[in-house]
Amino acid sequence: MSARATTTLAKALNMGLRSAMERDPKVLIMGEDVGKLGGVFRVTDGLQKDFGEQRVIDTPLAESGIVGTAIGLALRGFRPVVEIQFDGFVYPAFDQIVSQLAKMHARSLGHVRLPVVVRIPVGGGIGAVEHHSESNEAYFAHTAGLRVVACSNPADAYFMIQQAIASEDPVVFYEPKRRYWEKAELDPEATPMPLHEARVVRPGEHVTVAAYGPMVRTCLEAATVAEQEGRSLEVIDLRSLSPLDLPLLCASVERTGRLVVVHEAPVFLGLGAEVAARVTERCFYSLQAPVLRVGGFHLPYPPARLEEEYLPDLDRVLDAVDRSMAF
Amino acid sequence: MSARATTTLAKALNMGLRSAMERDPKVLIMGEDVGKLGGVFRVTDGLQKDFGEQRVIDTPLAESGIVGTAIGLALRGFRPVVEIQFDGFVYPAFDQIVSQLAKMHARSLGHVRLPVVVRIPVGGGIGAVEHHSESNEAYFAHTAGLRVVACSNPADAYFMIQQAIASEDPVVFYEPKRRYWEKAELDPEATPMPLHEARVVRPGEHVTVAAYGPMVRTCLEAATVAEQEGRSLEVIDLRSLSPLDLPLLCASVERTGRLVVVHEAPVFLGLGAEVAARVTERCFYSLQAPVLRVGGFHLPYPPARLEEEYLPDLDRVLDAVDRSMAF
Amino acid sequence: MTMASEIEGSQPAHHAAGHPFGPPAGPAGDPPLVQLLTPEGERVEHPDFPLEVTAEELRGLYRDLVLVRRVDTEATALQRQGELGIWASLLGQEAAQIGSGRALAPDDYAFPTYREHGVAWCRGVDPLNLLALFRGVHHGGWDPDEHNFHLYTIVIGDQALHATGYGMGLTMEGAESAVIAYFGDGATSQGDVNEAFIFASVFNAPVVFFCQNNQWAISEPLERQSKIPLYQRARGFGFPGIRVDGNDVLAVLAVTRAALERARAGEGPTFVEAFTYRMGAHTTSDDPTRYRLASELETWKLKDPIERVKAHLARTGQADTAFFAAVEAEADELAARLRHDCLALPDPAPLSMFDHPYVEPHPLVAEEREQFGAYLSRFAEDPASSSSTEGR
Amino acid sequence: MTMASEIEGSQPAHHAAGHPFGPPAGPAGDPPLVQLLTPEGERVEHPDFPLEVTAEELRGLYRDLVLVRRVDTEATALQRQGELGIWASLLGQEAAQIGSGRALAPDDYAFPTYREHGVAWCRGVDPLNLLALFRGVHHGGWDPDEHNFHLYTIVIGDQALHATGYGMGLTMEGAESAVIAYFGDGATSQGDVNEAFIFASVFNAPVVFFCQNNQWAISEPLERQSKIPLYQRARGFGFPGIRVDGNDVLAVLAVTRAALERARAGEGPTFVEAFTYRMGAHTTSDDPTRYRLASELETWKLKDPIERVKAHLARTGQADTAFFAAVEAEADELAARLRHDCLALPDPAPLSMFDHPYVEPHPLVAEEREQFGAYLSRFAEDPASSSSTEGR
Ligand SMILES: Cc1ncc(C[n+]2csc(CCOP(=O)(O)OP(=O)(O)O)c2C)c(N)n1
Ligand SMILES: Cc1ncc(C[n+]2csc(CCOP(=O)(O)OP(=O)(O)O)c2C)c(N)n1
Ligand SMILES: [Mg+2]
Ligand SMILES: [Mg+2]
Repeated sequence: MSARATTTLAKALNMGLRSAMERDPKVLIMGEDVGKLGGVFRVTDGLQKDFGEQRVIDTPLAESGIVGTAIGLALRGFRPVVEIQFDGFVYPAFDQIVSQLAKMHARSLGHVRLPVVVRIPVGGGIGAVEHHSESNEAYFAHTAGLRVVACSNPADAYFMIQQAIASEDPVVFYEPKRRYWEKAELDPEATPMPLHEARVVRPGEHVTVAAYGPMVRTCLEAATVAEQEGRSLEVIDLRSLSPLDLPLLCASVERTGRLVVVHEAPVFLGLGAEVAARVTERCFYSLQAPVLRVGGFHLPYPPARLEEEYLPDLDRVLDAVDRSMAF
Repeated sequence: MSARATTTLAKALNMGLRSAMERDPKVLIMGEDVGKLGGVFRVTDGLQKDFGEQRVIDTPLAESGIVGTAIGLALRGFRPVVEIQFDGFVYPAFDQIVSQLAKMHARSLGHVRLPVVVRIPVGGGIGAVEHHSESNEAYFAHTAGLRVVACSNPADAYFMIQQAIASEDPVVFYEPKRRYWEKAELDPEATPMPLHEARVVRPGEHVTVAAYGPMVRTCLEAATVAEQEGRSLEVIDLRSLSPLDLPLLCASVERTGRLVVVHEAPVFLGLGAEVAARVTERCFYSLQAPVLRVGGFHLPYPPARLEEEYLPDLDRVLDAVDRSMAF
Repeated sequence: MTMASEIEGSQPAHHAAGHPFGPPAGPAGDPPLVQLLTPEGERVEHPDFPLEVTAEELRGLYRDLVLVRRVDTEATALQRQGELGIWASLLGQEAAQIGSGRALAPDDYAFPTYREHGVAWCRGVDPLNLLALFRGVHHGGWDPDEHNFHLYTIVIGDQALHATGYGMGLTMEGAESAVIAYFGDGATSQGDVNEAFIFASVFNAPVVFFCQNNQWAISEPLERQSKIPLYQRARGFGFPGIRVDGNDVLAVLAVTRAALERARAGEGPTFVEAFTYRMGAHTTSDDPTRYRLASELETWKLKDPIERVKAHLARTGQADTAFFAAVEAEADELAARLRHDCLALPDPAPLSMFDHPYVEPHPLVAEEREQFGAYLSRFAEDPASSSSTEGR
Repeated sequence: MTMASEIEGSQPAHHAAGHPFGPPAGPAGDPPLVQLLTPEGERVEHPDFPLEVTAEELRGLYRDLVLVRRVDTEATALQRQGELGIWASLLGQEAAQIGSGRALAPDDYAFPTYREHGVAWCRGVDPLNLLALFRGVHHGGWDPDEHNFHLYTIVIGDQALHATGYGMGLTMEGAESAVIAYFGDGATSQGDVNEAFIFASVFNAPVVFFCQNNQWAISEPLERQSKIPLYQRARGFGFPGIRVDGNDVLAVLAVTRAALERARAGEGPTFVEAFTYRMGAHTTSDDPTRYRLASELETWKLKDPIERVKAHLARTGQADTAFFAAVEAEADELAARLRHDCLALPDPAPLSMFDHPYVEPHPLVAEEREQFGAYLSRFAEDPASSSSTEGR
């Protein structure tokens, strides 16, 4: 494959999965419609054809069953990568994820390892019906025993999915569904950064803006607009939601003195709450303004014709930047 | 019944349930072992005998089934009070709670109301085996469409359970299981305060300490000790976790300038994160120190022989007070 | 043929010597299928399900079938034209839905999935509501109690438990009505659906579990959900299951009526498997050429649920060309009305999303509503202050 | 008697006229029960489950039964004395556990609930591990792969899916071993257990679903979970179910062996219902006098799983009093050793709780560990700085 091709995020994930499957025969893919159909977002396109029905498994329609049997397969030495079709359908598997997947390593005093990846297409903005636009990362980030990451671009998608599969711990892997078809350069030969490190995607001076997944692009656009108004935003892609890369965040906030956290999930107990609380604790004397949060409202995700209003956008990010600067 | 009797928290709940059932024939109790046994904590003791098997229903052993059929019963006009036997067993019902119970009123544009109460004995400190000591309130507090409350004493237990049952919205009702047998005065004739208001349980000057459920008593004890050291702690019982009573919290913090939030749940994305973030935003200029949080560690709940170390106690609260004062 | 064999399947009663657990379980061949109207439009009798239908009733069913198919076609067209976000077509399942929907008494209550447009029709829900839902105007705008038709449920299987709980409530009240829970073949794998079987059986709830086995759960064929015919699932839970020709509106009507009657009589739940076929894509977002052969569709076209009724009506002289033309015209009119009304559907006002998260006041929602309102007014006053490239 | 009737139950084949769905489903009376040793200790033959046991094997089984009961009694005593937080007694279920546990080949894998102390014994897990768990020293200290015995699973039903997944893995590898999933009667109501039936059936996984129907789920009798005998659940999922006398160690051994053999031979899952009785409380925290009659226990005492083996051994001269005395002595010794070792179990070091939340380094855990370590050292240096009334 030619290096530095331009690739969609979905295709990058597909390439990453393929590469992981080629490297390790224990890697399996499981889920609803992941086989012939290649998944409703085509992330597993062609994999069943090339790796067979034993390694790319169309399962019965039961998320708890999928995660529960994936745990059993992991106990036997496999490395299952589970696809949850849409964010809103992970809840039937919540017990298996929270009570079993997250806790079994601890329960066994370290004897048992469950290198299972749960892939979740996340977030709104695609005009879908109910349950197809949820941002539920806070549930899993609050759950000790899990690691939670979110990719925001093709290159990260390609590497992070492989790193997640290679992780000996269970990983909940978020894919920004409305960015699946966005293209960017991907060099498969590049050396990836560690899975749990954040990245400054745009350096700046006045306000730090932290986001992840689908909101990274929104924040970058906001930074472009802000620049025209003479405001320099430092945009950080958190990438890892649990654990958080606090050193990088704090280093930035210590320079800028201001932080805005942006995500689609409702603000109340969303990831921004933890970022705000922790950064404030560490950087209390550096902060010129309270950490401000931009996110979804405290509402069930609204019908599609309202999602543009519901979701944080460039203007709401800039509004928060303004409010931060006003302190 | 004689007013101002001394009652355990479990008995107060029992009295509250009885009173609600007497008042409204649509109130039902459902769950595992709630009938003849009266629940493993005896909170429903005697109710089946007095109200019959149609109103106090021993269900099959399936939490999703319990909550799902409770929703159906509520659609028919009943007001089911569901008992989840232990905190760690609510997860099989997570989908029904988060995707159905929380969202149906919004989904129906207000046509459907689901006045369902989900009672959860919560927290550790009783020397139990795994899954019997979890503090999972943050999951539900993050979920828009739910109300989440936690009682800490018999009088509140008695009134709050009735208010929760009277609520037209679904309520997740937390009961501090290690406080079930603690006694206090209860005057059933008293006028209760509104369900979603917090309460200053001990006024003070130097540091505000906010807690709920089982940790309220711990914080009161800490305040007693602190007083001997010349430190005056204002202890707030949050009572309502979603929504939060911010006006009361902020009024206190504006006076004290310092806030410590205490809960058993892991700190990372625990309720304290939201309290910290929101209070900091509102009271930025009043805060002399960052909001500090005392809670469980980022670990699956440890075996019982370690829980005394794991759980926040008086000393850890005082340690946080010290750290707050040191800013 | 006795009903017991239909209910319990035709498992061999004896096993090969030396196999203590009998022969390996496998697909039990072609299980019996209750049919009252052949694909060719011939009326046949079934000993257990006698059915009297007047010519008028039959014409009424035909009209229902044609109208809901026309609604479906129009909705698909609207989606193609960008007016709906997505549409889940009922094409091929009209008889299963009209037959069961028309079996319901006014007081019975139905719990649909996202595909029960035909049942919605029978319950008097204006199809415009369904278009509005798939357009993204709301998540379910009708009052369920006005129609005894619950909201569409999208999370697979969840509604089976709601239906069961509702049925338990009916029993407690001593009400003499029944509940029908709709779900698909794929849904039978969900824990919630199986828990519903358990609760319904244990509490003897008056529930008809109506499974439209349309052979596919998106791209997954039935073999991914079960090795044996689905109606046999019920026998593991202690209540009867039966397979009916889901493309035969009369058979579905008769069997559903009987099952509802059973429920109302206090005899508990029944599982009805309507054997049918999803003739279209899973939804307008789906591409079935990736996973199934066109020839399969061709076979099923010969069993079309509408054609056979038309053939029967025509052959028996119960309807003439004028009738068929009138129904066609009514369908066109309905489609035109729906298209017009759909295009005219106003987008909900931004602040309306804050209307119904809770029944009672909620300070956080109130605060967010106020702040967002103020934020929007700033833009309204000074649109230039929006830096957004995406037009608002 | 043919096996098919045992597998499929004895539902009437015909229904009353006028009832299209047959008679209302209800308890199917007394279904057949595989038995090889009567409660009186008499050996009986079963056509489908011939079993050859040498005197030595039989004595071995007896020894297992007695020892695990003794472990159980000692654990209960330790709990009463405050040495364990709680204990879930296996009293009455020894035969179900030893019979099935001894049916396992070394490469087979078992997934227990929290009550499978007898199976743990068969898999070579030192009972001290179980005491440690219920004492609160750890949540499961053994290495599952060393014993092919998974950790205790407390969340009802979850392990059924793990067992199924493990079995799917065996199939993929072409391994010729089987998996056994233990669960109780109450657990059959959980969605996860039913999903496990579906996955196991669809993927033809080599799993034996071993249900110990001890008649109670805490205070709830079987009627709260099912209206029909539990072994019949399997037929709804397309695989065989069978009921065995769970107090008959020989019948359990023979039936489980056959089911495991079936699994290894690629014939898929089997459901075994071991019909038994929880002779003690649910756990030491439970008070069964609140919900069941003492007379029920008396009836079951007559079917005691150990007495019948002893009677058989004695009557047939396969064991003498010296043997019985030796087993008794061994049991006492084992109990004394366990008691001693249990009391000597050190509490885990506080910081050890930070050892295994994750395999790989985790900055938050590392930070919390460090901070808590520092905090503890402050107290260690200056105990007076602790204001705690609860002694540390
Ligand atoms: C819990 C859950 N998981 C996954 C989905 C995504 N999904 C929507 S429809 C569907 C297939 C449903 O198949 P079936 O039950 O046969 O109904 P049909 O669509 O064929 O009518 C899936 C997997 C969902 N809606 N809910
Ligand atoms: C999901 C879940 N819900 C509730 C419980 C509490 N609980 C522990 S044991 C038990 C009864 C189990 O009954 P059964 O399956 O028959 O097994 P037995 O205890 O009789 O061996 C219950 C309700 C639990 N452990 N897990
Ligand atoms: Mg289908
Ligand atoms: Mg039991």
